[in-house]
Amino acid sequence: MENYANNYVVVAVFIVLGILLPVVALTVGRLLRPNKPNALKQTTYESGNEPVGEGQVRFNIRYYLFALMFVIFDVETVFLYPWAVAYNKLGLFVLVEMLIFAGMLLIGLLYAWKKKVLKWNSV
Amino acid sequence: MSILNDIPILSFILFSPLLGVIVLLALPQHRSNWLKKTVVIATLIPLILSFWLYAEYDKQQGGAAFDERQSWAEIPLNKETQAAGLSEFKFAFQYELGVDGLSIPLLLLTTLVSAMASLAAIQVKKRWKSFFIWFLLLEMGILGVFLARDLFLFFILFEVTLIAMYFLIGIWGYFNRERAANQFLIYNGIGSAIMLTAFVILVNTAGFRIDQIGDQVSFIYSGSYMDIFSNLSNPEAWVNLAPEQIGTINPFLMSDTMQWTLFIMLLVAFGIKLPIFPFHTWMLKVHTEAPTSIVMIHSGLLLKMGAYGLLRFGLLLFPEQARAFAIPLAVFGVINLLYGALLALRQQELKLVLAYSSISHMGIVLIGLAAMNELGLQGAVFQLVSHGLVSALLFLIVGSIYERTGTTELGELGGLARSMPFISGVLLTAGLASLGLPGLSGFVGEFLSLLGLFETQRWLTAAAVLGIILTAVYMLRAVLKITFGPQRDDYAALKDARLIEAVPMIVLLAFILLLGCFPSVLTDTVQLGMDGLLDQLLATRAGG
Amino acid sequence: MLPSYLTMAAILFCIGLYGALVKRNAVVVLLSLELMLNAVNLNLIAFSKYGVVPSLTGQIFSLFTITVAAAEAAIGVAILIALFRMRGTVNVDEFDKMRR
Amino acid sequence: MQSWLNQPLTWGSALVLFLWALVFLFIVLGFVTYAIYFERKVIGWMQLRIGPNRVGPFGMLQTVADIFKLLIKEDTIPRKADRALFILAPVLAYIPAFSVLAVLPYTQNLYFADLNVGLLYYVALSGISTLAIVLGGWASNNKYALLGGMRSAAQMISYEVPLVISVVGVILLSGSLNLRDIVAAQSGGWFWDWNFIPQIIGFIIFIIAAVSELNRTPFDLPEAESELVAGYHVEYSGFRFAFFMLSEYVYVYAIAALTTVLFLGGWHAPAPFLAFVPGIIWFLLKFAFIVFFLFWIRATLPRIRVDQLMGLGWKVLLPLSLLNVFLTAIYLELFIKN
Amino acid sequence: MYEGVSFVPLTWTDMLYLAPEFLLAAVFIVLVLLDLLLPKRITRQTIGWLTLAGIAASLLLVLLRMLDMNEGGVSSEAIRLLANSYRIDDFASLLKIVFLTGTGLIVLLALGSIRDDEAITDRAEYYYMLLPALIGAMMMTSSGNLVTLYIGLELLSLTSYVLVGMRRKSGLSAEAAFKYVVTGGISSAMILFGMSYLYGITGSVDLGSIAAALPDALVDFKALAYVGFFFMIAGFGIKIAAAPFHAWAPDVYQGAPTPISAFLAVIAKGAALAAVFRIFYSTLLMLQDENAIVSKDIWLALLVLAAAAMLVGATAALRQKNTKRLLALSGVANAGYMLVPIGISLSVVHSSNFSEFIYYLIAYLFMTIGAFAVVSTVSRSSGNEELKSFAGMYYRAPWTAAAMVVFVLSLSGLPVSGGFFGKLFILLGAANAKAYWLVGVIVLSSVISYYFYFGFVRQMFMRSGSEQGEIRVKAETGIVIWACAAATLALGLFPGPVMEWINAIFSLQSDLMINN
Repeated sequence: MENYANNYVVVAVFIVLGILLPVVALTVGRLLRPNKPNALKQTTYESGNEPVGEGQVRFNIRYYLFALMFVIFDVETVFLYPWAVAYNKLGLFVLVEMLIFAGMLLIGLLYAWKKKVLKWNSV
Repeated sequence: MSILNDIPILSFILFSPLLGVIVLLALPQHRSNWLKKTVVIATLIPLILSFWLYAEYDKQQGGAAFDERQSWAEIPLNKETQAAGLSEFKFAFQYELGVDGLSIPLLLLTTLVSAMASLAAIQVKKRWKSFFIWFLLLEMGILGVFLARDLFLFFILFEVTLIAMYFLIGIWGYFNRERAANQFLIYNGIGSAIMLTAFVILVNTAGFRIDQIGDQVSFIYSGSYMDIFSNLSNPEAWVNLAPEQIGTINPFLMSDTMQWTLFIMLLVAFGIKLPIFPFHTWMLKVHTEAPTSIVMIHSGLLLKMGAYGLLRFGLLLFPEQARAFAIPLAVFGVINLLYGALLALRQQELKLVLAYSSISHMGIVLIGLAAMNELGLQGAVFQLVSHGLVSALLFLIVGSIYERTGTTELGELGGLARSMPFISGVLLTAGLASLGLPGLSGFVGEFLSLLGLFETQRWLTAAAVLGIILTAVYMLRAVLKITFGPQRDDYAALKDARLIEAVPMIVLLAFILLLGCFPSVLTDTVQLGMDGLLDQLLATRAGG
Repeated sequence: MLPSYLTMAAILFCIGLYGALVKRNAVVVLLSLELMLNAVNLNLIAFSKYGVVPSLTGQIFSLFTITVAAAEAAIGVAILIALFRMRGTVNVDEFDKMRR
Repeated sequence: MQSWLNQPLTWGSALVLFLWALVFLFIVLGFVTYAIYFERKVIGWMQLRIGPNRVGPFGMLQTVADIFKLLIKEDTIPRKADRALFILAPVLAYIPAFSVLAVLPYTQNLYFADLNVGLLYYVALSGISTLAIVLGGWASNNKYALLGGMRSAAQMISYEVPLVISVVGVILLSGSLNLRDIVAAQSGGWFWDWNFIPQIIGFIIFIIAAVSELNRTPFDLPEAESELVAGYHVEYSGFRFAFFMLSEYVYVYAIAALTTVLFLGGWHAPAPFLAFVPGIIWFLLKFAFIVFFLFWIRATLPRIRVDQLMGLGWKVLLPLSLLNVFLTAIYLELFIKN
Repeated sequence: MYEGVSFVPLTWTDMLYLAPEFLLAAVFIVLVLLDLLLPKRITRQTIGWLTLAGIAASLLLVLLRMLDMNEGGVSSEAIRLLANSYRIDDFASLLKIVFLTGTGLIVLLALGSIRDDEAITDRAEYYYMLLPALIGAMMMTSSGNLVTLYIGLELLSLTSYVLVGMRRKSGLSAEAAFKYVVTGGISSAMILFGMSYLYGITGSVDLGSIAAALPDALVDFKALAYVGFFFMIAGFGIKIAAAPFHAWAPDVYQGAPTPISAFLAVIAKGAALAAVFRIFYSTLLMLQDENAIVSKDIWLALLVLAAAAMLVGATAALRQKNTKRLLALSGVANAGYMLVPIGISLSVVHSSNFSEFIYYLIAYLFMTIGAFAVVSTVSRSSGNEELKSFAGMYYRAPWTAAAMVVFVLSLSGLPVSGGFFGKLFILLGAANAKAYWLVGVIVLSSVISYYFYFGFVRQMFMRSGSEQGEIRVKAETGIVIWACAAATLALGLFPGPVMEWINAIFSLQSDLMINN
């Protein structure tokens, strides 16, 4: 395929369309819909009561811990994918290597498990 | 000559204090009597050995003797030297000791003053054990400085004295001991840093030796004093000797600028130790704050290290520069002499009087050096030894007085001659020796130095003589104020010297008298040690 | 093509460095670090494709960089969480309990 | 399609491409419209209700009417919201949802972009939508929205890991990230050559994780209306809300197509004697089944608790997916290689 | 478009060559699992001792390998693994021995001090986390390839971040860790940025290939090469805490647990220096003719960095009252000293840079770890880390005070100590390379440093502290202190054997230079 880059043109077209649709739709919507804001309408929804305190409250720090776990394991896949693609061309050794690699990560998971990172106390 | 040549006598002398240290470490802390005996014995051993050495030293032949050399560490500078055709190209650190006519008198002085100081040291009030350990280490350092024939060994032992002094002043000193110790450390630290820099450069430019055995050519850098001396004094020699292979390595001979720089650096480095006028403040603090035995050593020996270094490294290695610098040097000497004397005149504190007198006397040493002739140099060395004895004695007495009266203020002392006739008598004699009364050692040194300078710098000599007169004034003022005059009532009951104090006083006094009456004991040795230098100085004078 | 990539990477790197040194919010500081590392990735991949001697090595290197950056971010955030629990703030200016 | 892609690119061909993509966009929008209709209908039937039946024949215009309603409804932005981010969030949710469709192949010859890294592209872009949800939750400046957004983020990233790892087995078998190659690798003729049997563990994990990624029941905690009102889009109204909904259903489309491609043999017939039926039909059948399956479980299963959700993701699915990878690798090592 | 990248897997013999590293990794994993699975009632000191055993075994393996390679005193060719990306040569082995010994001492120190540190919650981690850091340091010494080097660097850095923050209940520790993460991150980014340019102009990450390609690359891309090298210098400057990149060091050392501060001061710094040594020597030495100016500039930059580190470290330490901050700044100055043999480059008359470097590193290892050990003992008894807590130590622990005197002398470069000879060797090297200005700077900074180093002596011997009573020294800490003091003295009295041994086995051609 000498014009492989064309495939990315297609991708670009999709992305452009992805942007265009909301833009067009929201613009059209603006022309069609009424716009009569008042203070009551613009308050934040809190089951009908007056909102109490800050809206952007502090949330449980566990979310961050999960984010950390995600970062580590998601990056693992960065290595898993090329490994998987090339696996058939490579020797037994890469399997061992990947076993070690994944094993390390599993130990990490075990560690997190034992340290109660995975335990979700109510939010 | 004798059996001394077969045994490493110099190492014995150098390490005998260390032996004492080891014994001390093994002894329990509370057995103070044992500790005291150990320290005295440990200082007596080198004393005896050094006198034996002096007796065996061939005064007719002179020059360096009893050389000892051991390799210590080596760094190959470039292992891939085949290209340069060398079989060896390395940096050698060596342990090298030796004595000559210049160092023997100072060695004797060291062992003597240390032994006497050790007697004074046993009066120390606290933490005996560690005091004695540091004391012996200090002695070892000083011995090493006079014995070392390798620049780095010299430096190491020089630093040992620095560290030991720091502890001795800082822990056992008087009220302001910490500041004194700090100032001592920083001033001398700067001095030794400059010295080290100079040494390193010196070694890298002149400290090499080329050995050729058959095809095997080895090129060795080392701190050996003799190598540096011969390379510097005969700069063309190695070029003729050197095999062709050396060409690529090309050790450059020192340029004129480099020689001057090194000379000035050495001058400053040892000038701080000496001390030369603007660098003297630390020394006053040390004199007033350090305990008696340490001041004895400091004033009697450590200042001599500065003069010795100046002589050995400044003058002997760079005679040309030294000659050219003679006048400024003499000016510094006269300034030291006059400044010390004038300030001593105004002091109300006995220790400060003596401290300034040391500055003043070191001025005489400088004057002797600056004369650049036989008389002057002999005078300088003689003055070194003499001042070593005299000031050690004076500070010993000051210590005794302070111990009894609790003060060294001139205003509070007086009439001690009545209650302490012996101490007062010794004090008077020492004072007279210090001001240069003929018949006592001080006279010879001053006389020779001034005579030497008179040959070259008449006007400066005249100014210096003024200083000598001032010396008489301040010394008599202080001594007479203490010994005679009205006595305070509470001093009437004071006891005279105990045996342990009297012994060092008498010994020191005896040597002062001996040197005063028979100066040739010392001057002969010194003269032989100086021959080489004198030849060079004269050659330079003839050439330039 | 190469110069524009390099310029872009350099700009990113500088922004990152600026952010890491100047910003007061600790999270922003950590993000700035990531920005710097991504600038490096951009460089590596640009060189790998358009460099004087194109080679795959650059891309492989950037894989490693990405991983390490992730680990670094994880550790950074973990430490920040510990610090936040202790101090209750993520303002870098307030992390000054060390005696000068 | 292939012939076009091989031609040198001109403005003309780019325009044609654009028009095709536009057509496709409308197809997708049509799918979404009727997927919603069918969802309501199917769930209605399953729960013994009738479902929408008023607007148009059999209520078929119900969704269309809803769309118009949303379009002409007033759109309020709360005063305390972060205006720029509030506006950006739904758009950001939609863009990746639509963009991932570019790489999905339908038959041997019917596809848009043929990327060598197609699967990676899908995985990478779909990750962005998490951002949009967090952003929407944060920008609303509302407690429910924020909590919903955070929950959603936690859930999506937790399940993204097993999702991504579960397809490694498929990649191992096909040795490629190109979706067409992956389908080609399943062309044994019989349905047991499709990946879902050799990769049964991966398949199950993929389905579970995919449902979770879609934030659909039983994993619809981010918008759990009984706890969090509506989760991250509680403050959204009008067409902005519609875009969140739209992207969710576009993802349904994408996931269904992807599952078909990865595990169900794409356009291949289940048996050689059925190969006369065109590939596109097979594809659509499988696709439709997956979509139906998604509706089905929504009607059947209750929502699970948040700690169960997280525990399932990290403690069960992740180790299992890694196990699957290595089982596959060992299988390949022992039986296929050499 | 791309050149073929051949894949070279490890063979079983290769694995054997890597045994020291693998062993440590295995011990690490086993210890992690043990910690997770062992019941709470079993004391975590056991894990500390196991860590120590692992390090000792690894040290033994390194020694065996080294003896094997230098049989008969002849240095054999380096062992190259994985397409020359990992090298086992005497450069690496010597440094590995240093690092392993240092870490062993640090583990001992940790064993002695941990029980009193209430702020540390994860006792086992405190020990076993040292292992990956150590592996990282070992990788850095062995790497012949920028990627391997970077991985090693990050392995070391990342674990160090965690170790610094190990005192979980202390705000200072977390703060220190955060600062370390940020500065460490900036430094890695800078190093990487520099590496990316180096890769860009030469098309390779292999040090040997870079060296080969650099002369051609310099024709067109001199500016990029400069940028690359300078970024790397800046990045490594941060890692080795050389001024002006040292600001983090005092804070981090202060907040970290004391053994970890020692680890950062010795192993982390040493590894970064080793990396600088390897990278710059392999890539720059072969430049000739008109390109030599480039290498000259870069050597000069290193020397300026060294000079700045020495002076700034020494002057900044003058005002410090906190012992750990003081030792941190002393580390800054020492980093400067160790940069000198690297920066003066080789010449016909001087090529003993490595032996100077490693001798000083060894001396630095013992004196710094020893000093930190004393600090940990004293701060344990007084509850703070102020210099004042040393007051009156002569009365409270005379022998420990004596050991501290040895360390102080060595740190300030006074005889008779390892530090003196280390500094003297470096000084002579600098003088031999005719860098007299550097000689001046070295000496000057040493003199400045007397003042603050002797501050310890002042406090210990000349002041009397508010606290009385003997300071009890834990047996483990005592072993560290005495081993370090003995080693420091021995290095000062008999520098010959060590130096000659290093010189006998190290050869520039086969042990440092990387060529394909």
